[in-house]
Amino acid sequence: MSNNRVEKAAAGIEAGVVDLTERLQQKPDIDQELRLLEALLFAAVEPIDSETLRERMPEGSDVSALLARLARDYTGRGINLVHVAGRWRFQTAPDLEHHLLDVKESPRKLSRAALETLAIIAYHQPVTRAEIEDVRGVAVSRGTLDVLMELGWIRLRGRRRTPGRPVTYGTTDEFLAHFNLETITDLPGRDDLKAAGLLDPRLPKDFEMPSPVMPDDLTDEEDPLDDVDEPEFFEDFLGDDEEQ
Amino acid sequence: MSNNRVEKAAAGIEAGVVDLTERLQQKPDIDQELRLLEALLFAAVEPIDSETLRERMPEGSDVSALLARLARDYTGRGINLVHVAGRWRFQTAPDLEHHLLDVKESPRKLSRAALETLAIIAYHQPVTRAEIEDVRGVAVSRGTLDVLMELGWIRLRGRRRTPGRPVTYGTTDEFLAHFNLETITDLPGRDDLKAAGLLDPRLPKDFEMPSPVMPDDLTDEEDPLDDVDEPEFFEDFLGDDEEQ
Amino acid sequence: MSEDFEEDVKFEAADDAADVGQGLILDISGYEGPLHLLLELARQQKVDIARISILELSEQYLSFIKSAQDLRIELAADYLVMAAWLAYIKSRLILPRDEDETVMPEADELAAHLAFRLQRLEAMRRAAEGIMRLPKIGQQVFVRGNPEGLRSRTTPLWQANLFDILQAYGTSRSKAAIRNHKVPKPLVMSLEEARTRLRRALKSVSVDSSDWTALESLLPITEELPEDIPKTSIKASSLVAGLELAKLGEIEIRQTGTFTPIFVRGTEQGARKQESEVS
Repeated sequence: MSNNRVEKAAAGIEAGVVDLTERLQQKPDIDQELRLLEALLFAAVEPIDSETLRERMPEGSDVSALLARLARDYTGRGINLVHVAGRWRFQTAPDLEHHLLDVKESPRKLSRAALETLAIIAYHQPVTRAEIEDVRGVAVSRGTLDVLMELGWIRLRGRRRTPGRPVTYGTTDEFLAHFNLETITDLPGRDDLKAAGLLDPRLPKDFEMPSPVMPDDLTDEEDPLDDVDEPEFFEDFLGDDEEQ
Repeated sequence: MSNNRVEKAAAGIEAGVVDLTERLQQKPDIDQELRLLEALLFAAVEPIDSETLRERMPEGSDVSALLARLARDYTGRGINLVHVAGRWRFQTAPDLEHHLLDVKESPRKLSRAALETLAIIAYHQPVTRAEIEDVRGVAVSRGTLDVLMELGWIRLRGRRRTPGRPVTYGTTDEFLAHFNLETITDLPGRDDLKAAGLLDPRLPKDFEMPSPVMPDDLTDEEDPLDDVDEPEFFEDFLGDDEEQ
Repeated sequence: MSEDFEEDVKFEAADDAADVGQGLILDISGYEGPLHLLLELARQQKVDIARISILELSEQYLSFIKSAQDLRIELAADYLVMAAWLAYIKSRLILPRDEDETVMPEADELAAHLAFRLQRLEAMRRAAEGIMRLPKIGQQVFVRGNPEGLRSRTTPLWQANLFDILQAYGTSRSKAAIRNHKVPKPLVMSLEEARTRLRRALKSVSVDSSDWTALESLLPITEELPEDIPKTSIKASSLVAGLELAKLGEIEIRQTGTFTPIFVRGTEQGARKQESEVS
């Protein structure tokens, strides 16, 4: 047992406190009054008016001049000193505002409607919205198609050469890649689905399932999309594109 | 064949040009990155670690270098960039304390029991309740631990791998941040206390000295807390949690 | 150990107690337990705590406990346990050393243990003071008063596997193919039916259909109908049918006041029409 180990340790504690306190102390580099003004505005819970600042600052400080200088110091930086409604405050530069928002992705299961729509597009492509609705027996919402479009799994292919010239949908290469399909023909057929119990066994004998194809080029029944003399095109899709 | 070669060469030239253009475009705008870093640190409510900063900064930013530059920029000013608990934050220069009475919080009066318990947990961690009681010579009341827990300064760490599997306590990053400590090894006089054998939780004759560390991960002697086959855990702590 | 000594004890309280000086302070609530009391007594020896005499300390403690007992101050059990233990140490320490060599080291060890515990507690107290003297947030240094905050927003990352798609396809197509398109007939009496029945009923009630008859009495009862058509529907459809026939001039319809029964009677035109239809 050392003789006065408690005192020694206490001296160590004391030295540590002094050290840690000194570590934070820095030699003032700028005008003391400017430093104080900066700290006051930084720590303030709400914007401060010049009058209050004058009260807080040492007597005789030229607060207006100091404010002007501080505002100039922070011009073009990530934070700015701004004067709003007669009060002063620091705020992050407006152009950086959107960087302060961190967008994180959280995995979520696709909705039943989206899954059905995607499956129908995969098997029946090129397929129009009306045809998808016909197969599903329910309307397809724009949102559902948007989600699939955003995921990059489906695309607008062209326009069907029928009255109204509806847009046709098809799957993308990304779709194949995501679902680990070499080609679209890898999708299981009627008998496979039946064997897997995914098709109702009570289905009528004449129930037909298309053999999926995913032609890169437009089929004979399709026209290209960029068809400027079709006013609906602009109404219908340009707005949607902007949302994405 | 020669045709092929020409094409290959042309493709190579093309690739080179693209490369160079990209590189020119990607020339990092240091000032812009510094501004963003500054804004992030200013806007943050809590100290931020470099990892989070890296995530929020543009890809390829040299966050360490930018932090160093920002810290230098603010040296000697009214606000400084400091490193506490492994994270970064802006705070006012300590010498301006007396001018910032406006925002000064009324000091939290802690009981002697709470202070001693905090010190024992900080210097001895991971430490069990029985060990705290051994140092203080009295039972540790639930209230004392609750006060420290509510302040966010201590936390349950795990369970000691000894009979009875007692819960171990340690300090939090919030504790370090509140007291301006970079790491737990910064605790004042820690090395002196250790050298003097005063951090020994057991009898002096068996001089096994655990080093007071605050590892985020459990030590070899600790088990994780969420141990469902330990009924005492629920009795002992779940009830207390509800009270808080 | 009693919890009575736990809370609301400040450093100041102990320091004040120490300032009172050599005299024994009997306000033991100022100490959390025997160890804290011993530490206080040791501090009063005004020597380095590492050099305190356990023997002297034991004597002080014992006399403290004795005077407390004389004053009938209730002492927690652990104070008395400590007193007994110190009395034992004291007796061993003052025994002549050369009497029994094997016993003495034990007493020394116990005394050393107590000294160590006192030193350790004292060290922790100093450490606590040290921690509290560090620059603290909200006391010596201040963080931003109104930070904008870094917000996070999560966007969904949609996930699906091939099985999901196949299952959705199978279910969708099965449902569509098996779906029965027969729309169930609504349980109401059609206007057409009501008209036919009303005409027939009017004809059957009287040969001279110019008598006023309550519409109510002309209504078919539910049992007469092939389906379970609710009465309200029969009534409503019949009234509308009656109004329609009145408009065509086949019947007359009247009601004397709100909620009073509605009466109908055939007109000549109606009778003619019916006759022409029959013939």
